[in-house]
Amino acid sequence: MNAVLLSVLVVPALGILAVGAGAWTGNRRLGAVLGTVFAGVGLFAAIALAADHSGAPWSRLTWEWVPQLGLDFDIGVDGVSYPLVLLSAFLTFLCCLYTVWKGAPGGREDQLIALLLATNLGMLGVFLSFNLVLFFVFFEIVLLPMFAIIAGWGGPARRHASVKFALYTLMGSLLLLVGIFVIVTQAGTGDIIELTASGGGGLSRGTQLLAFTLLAVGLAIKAPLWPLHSWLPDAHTEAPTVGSVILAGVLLKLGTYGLIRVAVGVAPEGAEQAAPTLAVLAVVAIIAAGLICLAQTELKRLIAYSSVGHMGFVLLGIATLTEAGLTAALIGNVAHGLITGLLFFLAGSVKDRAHTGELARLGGLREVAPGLSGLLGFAAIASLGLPGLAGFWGEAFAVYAAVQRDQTLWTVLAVVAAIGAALAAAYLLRMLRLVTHGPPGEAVAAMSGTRLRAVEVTSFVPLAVGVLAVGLLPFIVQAPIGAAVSGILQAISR
Amino acid sequence: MTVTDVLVCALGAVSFGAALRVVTSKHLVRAGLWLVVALGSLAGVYLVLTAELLAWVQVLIYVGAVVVLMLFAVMLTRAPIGPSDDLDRARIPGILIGGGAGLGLAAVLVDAYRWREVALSDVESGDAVAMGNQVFTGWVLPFELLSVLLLAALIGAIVVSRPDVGAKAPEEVS
Amino acid sequence: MVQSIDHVALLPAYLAAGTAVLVLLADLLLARRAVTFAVAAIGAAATGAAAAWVASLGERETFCLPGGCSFVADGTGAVVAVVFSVLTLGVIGLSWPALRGDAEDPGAAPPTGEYLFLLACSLTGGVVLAYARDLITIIVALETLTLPLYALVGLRRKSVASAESAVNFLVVSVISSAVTLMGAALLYAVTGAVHLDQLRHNLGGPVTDVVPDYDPGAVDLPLTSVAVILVLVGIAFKIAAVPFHAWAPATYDGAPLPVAAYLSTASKLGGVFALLLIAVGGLRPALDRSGFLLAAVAVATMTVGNLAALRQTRMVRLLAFSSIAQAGYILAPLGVFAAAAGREQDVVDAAVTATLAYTVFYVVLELAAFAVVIAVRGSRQGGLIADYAGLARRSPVLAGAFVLALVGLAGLPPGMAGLFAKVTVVDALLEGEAVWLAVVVAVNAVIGLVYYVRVAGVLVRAPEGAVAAPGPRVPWPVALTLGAATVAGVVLGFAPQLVLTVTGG
Amino acid sequence: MSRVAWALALPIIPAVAALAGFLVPLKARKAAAAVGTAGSAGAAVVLFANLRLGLPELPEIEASSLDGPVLVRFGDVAVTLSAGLSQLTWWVAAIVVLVALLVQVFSVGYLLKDDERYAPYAAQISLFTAAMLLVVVSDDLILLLIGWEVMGACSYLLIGHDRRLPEAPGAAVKAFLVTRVGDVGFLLGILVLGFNAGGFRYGDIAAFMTESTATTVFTVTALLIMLGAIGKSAQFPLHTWLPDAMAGPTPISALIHAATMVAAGAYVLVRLSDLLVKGDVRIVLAVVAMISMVLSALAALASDDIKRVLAWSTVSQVAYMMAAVSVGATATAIFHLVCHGLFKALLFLGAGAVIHMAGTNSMSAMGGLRKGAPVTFWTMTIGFAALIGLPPLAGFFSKEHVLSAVYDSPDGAALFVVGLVTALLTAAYATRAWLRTFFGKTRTEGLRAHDPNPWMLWPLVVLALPTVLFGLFAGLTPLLHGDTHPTAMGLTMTAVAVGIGLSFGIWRGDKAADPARTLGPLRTVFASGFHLDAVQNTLVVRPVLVLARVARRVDLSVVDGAAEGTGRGVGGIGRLVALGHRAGMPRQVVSVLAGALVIAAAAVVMGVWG
Amino acid sequence: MHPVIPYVLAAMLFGAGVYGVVVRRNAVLVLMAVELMLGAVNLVLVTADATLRLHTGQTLALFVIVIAAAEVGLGLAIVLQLYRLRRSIVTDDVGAEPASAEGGDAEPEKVVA
Repeated sequence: MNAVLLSVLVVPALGILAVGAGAWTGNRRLGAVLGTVFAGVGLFAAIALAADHSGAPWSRLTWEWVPQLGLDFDIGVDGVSYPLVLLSAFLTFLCCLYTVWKGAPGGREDQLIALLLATNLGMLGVFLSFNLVLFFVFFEIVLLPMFAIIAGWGGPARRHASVKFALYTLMGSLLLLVGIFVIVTQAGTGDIIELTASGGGGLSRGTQLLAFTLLAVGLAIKAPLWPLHSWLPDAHTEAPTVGSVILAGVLLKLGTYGLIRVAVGVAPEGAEQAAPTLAVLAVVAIIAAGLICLAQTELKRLIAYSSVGHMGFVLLGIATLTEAGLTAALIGNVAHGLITGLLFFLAGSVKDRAHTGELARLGGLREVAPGLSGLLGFAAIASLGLPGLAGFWGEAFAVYAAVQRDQTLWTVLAVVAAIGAALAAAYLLRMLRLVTHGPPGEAVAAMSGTRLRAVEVTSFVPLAVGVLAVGLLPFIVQAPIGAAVSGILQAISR
Repeated sequence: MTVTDVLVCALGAVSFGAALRVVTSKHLVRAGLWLVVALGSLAGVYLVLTAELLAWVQVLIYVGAVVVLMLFAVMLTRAPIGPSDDLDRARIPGILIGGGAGLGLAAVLVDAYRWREVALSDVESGDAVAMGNQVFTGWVLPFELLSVLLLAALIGAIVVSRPDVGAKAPEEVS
Repeated sequence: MVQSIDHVALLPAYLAAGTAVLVLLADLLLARRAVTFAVAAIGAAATGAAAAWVASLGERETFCLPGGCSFVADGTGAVVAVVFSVLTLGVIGLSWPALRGDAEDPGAAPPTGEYLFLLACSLTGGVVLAYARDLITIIVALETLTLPLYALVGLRRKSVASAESAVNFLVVSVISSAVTLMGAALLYAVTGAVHLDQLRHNLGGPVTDVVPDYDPGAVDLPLTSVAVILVLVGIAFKIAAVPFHAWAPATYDGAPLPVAAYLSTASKLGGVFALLLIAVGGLRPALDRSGFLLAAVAVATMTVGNLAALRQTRMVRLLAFSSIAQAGYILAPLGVFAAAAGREQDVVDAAVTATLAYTVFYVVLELAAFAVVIAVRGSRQGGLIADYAGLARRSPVLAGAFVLALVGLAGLPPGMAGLFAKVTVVDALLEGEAVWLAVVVAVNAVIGLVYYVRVAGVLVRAPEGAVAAPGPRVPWPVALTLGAATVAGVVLGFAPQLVLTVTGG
Repeated sequence: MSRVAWALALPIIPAVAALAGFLVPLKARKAAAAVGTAGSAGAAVVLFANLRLGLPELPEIEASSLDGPVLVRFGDVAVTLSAGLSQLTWWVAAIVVLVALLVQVFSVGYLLKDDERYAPYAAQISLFTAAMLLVVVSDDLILLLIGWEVMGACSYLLIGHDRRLPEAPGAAVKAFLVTRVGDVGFLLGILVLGFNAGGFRYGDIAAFMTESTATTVFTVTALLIMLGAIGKSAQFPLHTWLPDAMAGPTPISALIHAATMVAAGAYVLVRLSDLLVKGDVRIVLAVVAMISMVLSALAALASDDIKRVLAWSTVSQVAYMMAAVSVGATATAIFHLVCHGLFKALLFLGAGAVIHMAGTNSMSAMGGLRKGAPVTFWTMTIGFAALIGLPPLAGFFSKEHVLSAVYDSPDGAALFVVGLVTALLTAAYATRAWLRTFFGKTRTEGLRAHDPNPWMLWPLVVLALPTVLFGLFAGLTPLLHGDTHPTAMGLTMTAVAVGIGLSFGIWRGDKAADPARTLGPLRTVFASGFHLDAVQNTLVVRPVLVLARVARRVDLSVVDGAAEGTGRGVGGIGRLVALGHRAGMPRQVVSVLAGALVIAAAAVVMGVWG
Repeated sequence: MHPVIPYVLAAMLFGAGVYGVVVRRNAVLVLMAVELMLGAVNLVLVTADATLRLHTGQTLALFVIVIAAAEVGLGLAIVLQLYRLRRSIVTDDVGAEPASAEGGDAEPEKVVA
């Protein structure tokens, strides 16, 4: 089992080496293909992780690394992380496949794939870390590859967007670092499991609040939580399709996962004190994102802002600090990864063909490209949280968890969040109306290659199936989460 | 006030006055000469304070070598012999910083030592024997290191001031 | 009172000084650049090896007086000596293109023998500094470390910039050391001690018996505070801490590139270690009182360095300001002296370890960065940042190494060494509960990323109009140094415990 | 298979058909039609299989004991796949399946030939069918919510289907969003209820209601859930979407916006009627029903668009169901739901046939269509008669039962009077529409009436039959619950007669003119639905859009502005700092010495006072 | 003897040196001012020795003199080099960032052949 665990991390690294070998021998195409193959193998490894899910955690591997810094190479997987591990490996594989098959804007597919694999390595590492410092190290690993993806393959304003992304997230991760070491230096250990089990390693309330605040701000930038979100629209708008997919699909989850695993798990008392603030901000994010999307004029920007809203629900779920809330947040994570991943793939396809993302210049897509428009409709409807599709469970039950807190503040938050969900419907339907309905707009009319290509079908359909599967059978995500969540919350008596 | 105090005061006044001339004189060469006076009377103070060897070294090295060196430098840089008006920058920062440093230091020193008195009679004089003992019992290492320092300064001065030292023959250039 | 001298302990110092002399002799007698070069390199390597060997023999002391020993060959000293030697070796390697000179104007190149001799003298100072444990030896060693550099900076002999840099460096340095000497003198006046251990002891006690009716305890005396600060000024100058930093960009920019590399690595290491010795070893009781100032200087240093670096157009000036900012991070752990009243030993240990470890991580990355610059520019100066445009196409390996070094200095993966350096510092800061300082470090690291990324971006950008020229031909000593520094950076990135173990000794 | 499974099979079969339909290539329209029809037919088969299982007794709306497997678990609350049919709900399922099947068939004739996107259209009908059946069979409120919202989504998709109508996409969005407003309440109501009851099953809720005395919870949740029902059932004030929704293809209007989805609100309230009692909010429902029925009947009276007439009539008729629920006559409400489903589907499909031949929705362009299209005429006549409530048609029985129940209810006086007025108005507008469509002279040149093709014709006939007969045989079903009250019946018939008489009398005066002209200036007010659209626009839509623009600007200038501004600010400071460092050595010297002086002074100060 | 007298004298000398360092434009004069500062240092050391009855301070003073001599020797050489290259030892613009920094690849300085 440990071999599988290790291979989840080693395989993407080998993939990067394979791409490098390809470039060295001058056979870049081969490198790209090999990289994709490794991404596929990585996906299999991730799937294989679930083979033994009896223990708590399912499996764990610990090597001492830098004892002076409280850093151990301590990885493992349990129900909380597994869905995200799978999601990460899955989306990366799809993105590699998409890149190697369809090509990248500006070429250099092999480099792009290597960067995707590097991002994946970091993300998987974050999800697998059972050590605070290791968590941070992997958290940092993600930053530059993603930066390079945006800066290297992005749109016209990529330089500004990528730097903004890098600086914002670096700020976040460094605050995270400070928060982590507040804990590590005080508790004397970086073992997340141990700290969670002891309810924060016996730290005082004040220390826990400080640590939680630092951790939460750091992670909230990644999530992103209003008002720390302003890097996201720029990054998404400029990033290449696969970049957006990974960014929205997995990268944002580093923040929410971290909040659950690290911030709440390690500083529970701090979390309790800070929870109302977090919840209020989350709900403001939901409403603000909804309103902003309603006035948004660019397709990818709109989807980006919608992510802020959706992650608002996830954060609301986390802030409730109830089992229901955390479960909803984790399901919401996966759902948002699938749905927004799909949306960005589709938006990329639309922009590839129409050469614009301006809503005003699109329109009538269903007349010209019914397949694309159908999928877009599906994804949009999933995104607005239609019950029966993946988005519903996380959002509705985040609201439920707020209701469950049974206090005035939380009830008000629940109501406002529910109204925010209606806003989501408003802006997504507005988007659909502007993009798919009506007579073909100038950009749409001039589109070439209206049929979905094989590569697109191959990339999009698994995501759509995932959305449907999680929507209809939510227990496939919830079941593994199950008891693991209550473990995180055990220090919070309620 | 003891005799030593009076001596120190007198020599110190000379020294400080000369020092002020060093930093204010409009004549380059005179500034150098004032430095001789300042450091020379300082050597006198050393002597009063029983630092015999140091006083002689001061006279020999400073007055005898360093100041001469400086005067050479003044000549070599073809400085005007007469007074020149462009030797100084704006005085205000200098007065603020220099005055602040001097008065500040004086203040903390006065605060620390007040009007304490020390008898000099039983102080073992810092003559050549005493200093030799000092250096060669406790401070051999820095002493040796200073030889490296001096060698480095020597070679450095040579190599910097003579463009032909170490210049390559044309065939050596590849 | 005749001292018995432990020549084994002194072996590294002998070898360093011997190297200087041998270089001079080899140059005089053989007059072959390669031979002189080899002698210097071997000498530096031997010095490092000797330091490591001496360390393996256990702690040795020599030149002892009742107040303490002047020369202590302990683990930490050995680490500094070894790193110092290795850095000097690296700089010797990097000096090859500068010494070979520009084909068009051979006379402008520094003379090989003298250049390497001065470098070896400086190495001698550094090695002695590593083992020195009293104020006098430390000061003399620092001077020996610095003085040859005045000449070295000015050794581009037909260049006004070089001469100006030399004068600039000389004057500011001389003034700083005068201030330091005044501080040391006052400290001696207050405590009557020059050995660090005794100094620490006396500072903790009353003022020496000369002031019986006024006995506030040495640390409470304003004079002591002034003395401490003045002593630290000269050292702050060496590591280019704000406000004693402004010489660095000007000097680096005019000096031969390898000398700039030496100034920003070996010389800085010397300064940092001297600071650790004096501040932590000698002046700790006093710093309890005014340690906050150290933190403030650290904050000012990293902030000013980073902000100024944002707007640089010349590569070496950028590296200079970046190294100023790095000095801020280096100083930050010492700021924890100010953090809380009850400073326990483990907090201090953590701070010392972090400072030293950060310095080691930093010098490796900085040397790698300079190695790339030298590999690209050969015997020329650093030039404009814009001149490096398109390096990624011309020479992906060099560009890769450069990016790795810069990203490491920014503290991000894949420059894992830099990442762990930052982690170490933050760890130490929080060990001392200086959360605010940790946050300041964090904010500064973010600012820092801007310019590191900007340079990295220039590397991949296509040069305007020009067809991609072939990559520069890198002489093998430079390539070797670059390779070694990069490999060291990578290895330390995956095994930071190597550094943390030895510096934690 | 368990009963849960059999019940769930009902929605699953059309859902599978829908999925298959979505995968059918666009060109294979016939295959798509076949798949869709097969889905509905399959559901019909399952429906009868369910009947064979034996259904729980009537008339109680069963607090179901049919617990299914857990679908998902959030903390200590679980969503289960609980489902089942009672004798009462079976009939709702039956009307859904019947209408869905007929609409699938009708659509073949109506749309298939010249609609390129017929395949998704058919699939969407199947999906809708599945969703509506899920609402009917579900015993778990979350499960119900899934069906509920999917219905809304299908409604949205199908309203927007017709590419030729520029207003269709807007109408679709409006339909979804207005109902979504209600659904916010619905969701919250369900969540609060589920939290308090510890589960979402009807059984959990029933148990909670017997155990608990938390009146506030009851009231709040009842109101919230009612809000959802009002939205879905297009009751005042959330009714504005329904007339616009007529932009959808006519078969869709028949299925979704008349027979089934719109009635789902009433259905849910029936299932939760105990909650309304416990929460003491039935009076609210009654008021809503009163306003809705009169308002929409008046609007129907003035509309010229035949589909809008029918749409307004739907609002009015659903209000009758609500009225029945508000007096506790749940079975009667369902009875009216079923009957309304029959005759309204008939009317819409007939209207579809009429529109098909007339090429327009406007009654002003029709007239005299009776001649060439006998089947259409007669079936429509049956439909209108049932709408009016003429004996012995189905509509007569159900309406009489509703009004009698209201009459019998102790607090029902006002409601009854309004019901009577509505009956009068209903008779009037139905007669008007009937006359304007089929009688008089054709008002369009060259319009030749003809019966539609068999695909469209037979569904009309098939629906006409039960519309005539169901009332007579209703006694065999559990739907005919309670008695008709003679006084109520008398008053109702009188009102109906007056209504018909008025309409007919005015029409006789000028057979070419619209009887609605007598309304004078009120006509435009009525036709526009009392300008409530405009009110809604001013009060809700516009402010939200303004807020959205403000939010966007604030986000750009304040939130992002702060970030960008920080960046620019730091850059600017950097420029200044760099500029300061361009100066030469003298300033370096000053900086060193002044720095030392200042720091030393600070150290002294801190040493003395620190 | 009152040690405060030589101490204050040292402080004043130091202040004079600092003033000179800040104000003087000529590099040689700056070096002279530095010598004054070093003289002040030595005076402190000597006075301390007298009060402490030790000789350590004088030893250090001796070393300081040597260091100062070395610095002056090398320093004057460097100053002369500067003079040789640009015919002036005014230090005003020494170390200032060259104005042509925005320019091309060429070194921002004139090279004297």
